Amino acid sequence: MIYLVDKPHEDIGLRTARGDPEAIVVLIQDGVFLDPDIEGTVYAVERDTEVRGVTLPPEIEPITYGELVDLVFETEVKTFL
Amino acid sequence: MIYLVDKPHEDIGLRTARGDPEAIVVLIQDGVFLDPDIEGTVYAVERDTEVRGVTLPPEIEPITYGELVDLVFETEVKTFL
Amino acid sequence: MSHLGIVLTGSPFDSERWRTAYEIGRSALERGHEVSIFAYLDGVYVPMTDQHFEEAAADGLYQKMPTKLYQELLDSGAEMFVCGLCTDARSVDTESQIPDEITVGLLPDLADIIGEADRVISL
Amino acid sequence: MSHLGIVLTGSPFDSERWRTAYEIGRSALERGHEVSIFAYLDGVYVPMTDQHFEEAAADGLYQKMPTKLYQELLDSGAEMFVCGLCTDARSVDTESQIPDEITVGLLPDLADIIGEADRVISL
Amino acid sequence: MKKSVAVILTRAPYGRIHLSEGLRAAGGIAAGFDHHDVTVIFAEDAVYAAREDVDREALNMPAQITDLKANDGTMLVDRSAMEVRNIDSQEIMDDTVIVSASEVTESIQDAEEVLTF
Amino acid sequence: MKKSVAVILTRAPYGRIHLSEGLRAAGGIAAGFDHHDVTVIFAEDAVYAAREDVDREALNMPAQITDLKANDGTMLVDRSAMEVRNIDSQEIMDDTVIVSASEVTESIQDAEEVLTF
Repeated sequence: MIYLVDKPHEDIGLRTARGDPEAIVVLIQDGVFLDPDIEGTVYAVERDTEVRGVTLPPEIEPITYGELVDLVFETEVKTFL
Repeated sequence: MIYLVDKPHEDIGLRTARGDPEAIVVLIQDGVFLDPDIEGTVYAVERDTEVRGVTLPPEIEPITYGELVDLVFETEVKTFL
Repeated sequence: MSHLGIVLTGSPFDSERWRTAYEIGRSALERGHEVSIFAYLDGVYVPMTDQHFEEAAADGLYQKMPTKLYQELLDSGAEMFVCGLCTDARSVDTESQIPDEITVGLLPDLADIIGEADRVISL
Repeated sequence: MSHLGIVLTGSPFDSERWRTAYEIGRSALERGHEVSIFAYLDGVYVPMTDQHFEEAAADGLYQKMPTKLYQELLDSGAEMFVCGLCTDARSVDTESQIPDEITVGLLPDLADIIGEADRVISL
Repeated sequence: MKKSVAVILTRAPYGRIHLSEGLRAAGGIAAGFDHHDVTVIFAEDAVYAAREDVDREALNMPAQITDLKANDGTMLVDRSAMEVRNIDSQEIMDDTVIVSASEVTESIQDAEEVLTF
Repeated sequence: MKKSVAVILTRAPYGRIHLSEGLRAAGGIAAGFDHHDVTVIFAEDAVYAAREDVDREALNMPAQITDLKANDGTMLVDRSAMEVRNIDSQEIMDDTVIVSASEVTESIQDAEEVLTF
């Protein structure tokens, strides 16, 4: 399942993701400033990282809006914005 | 000096007030949920506490808008809303 | 008599700042003070005419809409400006949607309020 | 082809949600999906016609105003609703300030989008 | 298609329209053609609104809650958010159910769609 | 009357108008009839906007900063807010001055009026 996580809703967003062994966390908007301590895949929206001048740690992958849309239709999505 | 403090700006608001031996802190809006650890006088806007059903601790005094206006003209005011 | 300046930046439905500005402004006017309000950013949505929201009336926050409460302030003698760049950006029609008593102004008006008021509150 | 529902609640100048909704909506349309947007609360300010803000153009976020970007979505086939109670409360004139392609709707329309869309994103 | 929907309220109740309008949306979704299963979750600062001492009239809550209940909606309160804010179980209104952090997580996981206000 | 004014920027820079418009207000206040003394303080999440790696064009900052500087406005960055966010001094733009928490406090104390964006 995908968890779209923005600040300031990271607490409930990440807490929910942690309960899911197949969690895919997508950091979005100001959420790209986060570096969540979580098992599983973590993406950050590419445009949001670029405009903020954020350098992603190696374990976080950039993702385009188009890829995000594909992902959303492949599995379910929970939004925490 | 008066420090009008609301959430989420309590950090910078209270930090500034702590540097002032004559600080008067006025908690306003969601700021009335705060119970600041600070020397000096602390007020909370009466209407904001009432509508939120907040019971003030004994060291925090309720203040009406009218009293607040009087206070503001007696000394300077810094707003952190 | 003293002069209170208020800078208002929040929209009518997203924060309480519009209501606090009203309450403080009203109290200052009742005490015979002069009040000048500069609405900036989403604050320009606050005094718009013709806001209707029966569903939220109850005894609550919107029993009197911002339209009404700010008209009361104007009728009681408050001076008010809306930032013209902000209304343009938000497609607020200052002719038809902002009360006539309000001046469509710019930042020099804010600078003047800061210079002339005895105290300024920023909401 | 799948169907994406988007619930938009933020104003054009107070958060980035309007922009994210646009980008996700555009990408979904480009991929041939169906897109339905329900603007609720301050989200109804987003698609308003005639927003102008030359001062903020630069290369920035408002180089194309929400007016323009949402018109692009509509032109590309997005379905969009604004909550009529929300426009009334905000004094948004749906006749003159909301594009004709947008339906002035109510919560049953939101309930339908939730029922019909394959996925719903809340911004 | 009937779905299960979690409506998460996250903001402090007073001075903004989100709590009242979030509840109205929840009721409207439950009352719609599909009669979706709606669970409202009072989370983060919204737990303040689940307290008995809050003036519900002043928050325009009663009509919205009546509509929600009439359509079998339920209201959960996040105990972990209460704890952070020093809110005791006795302070919480009877028409809501206090649940643990993991029950909140579960009910969000189980919902097919999530809306956040 | 000429006054000293502190303009405190508190919000994360991108996606909302507050940073750009807060700076525009600061410049406008400095340029007004009284030529107020304006100090802009990048505090809380606004410290992100004082980083070199930020795309200032995309935030519509350059024109506002030019106006502010032309009217002798200064820009301070709150070191304590940087530390909380793991932002290093080297990352901060040259046209701002990094100051300690107590210097921030002092400059707010010294200002006759405070505006918060």
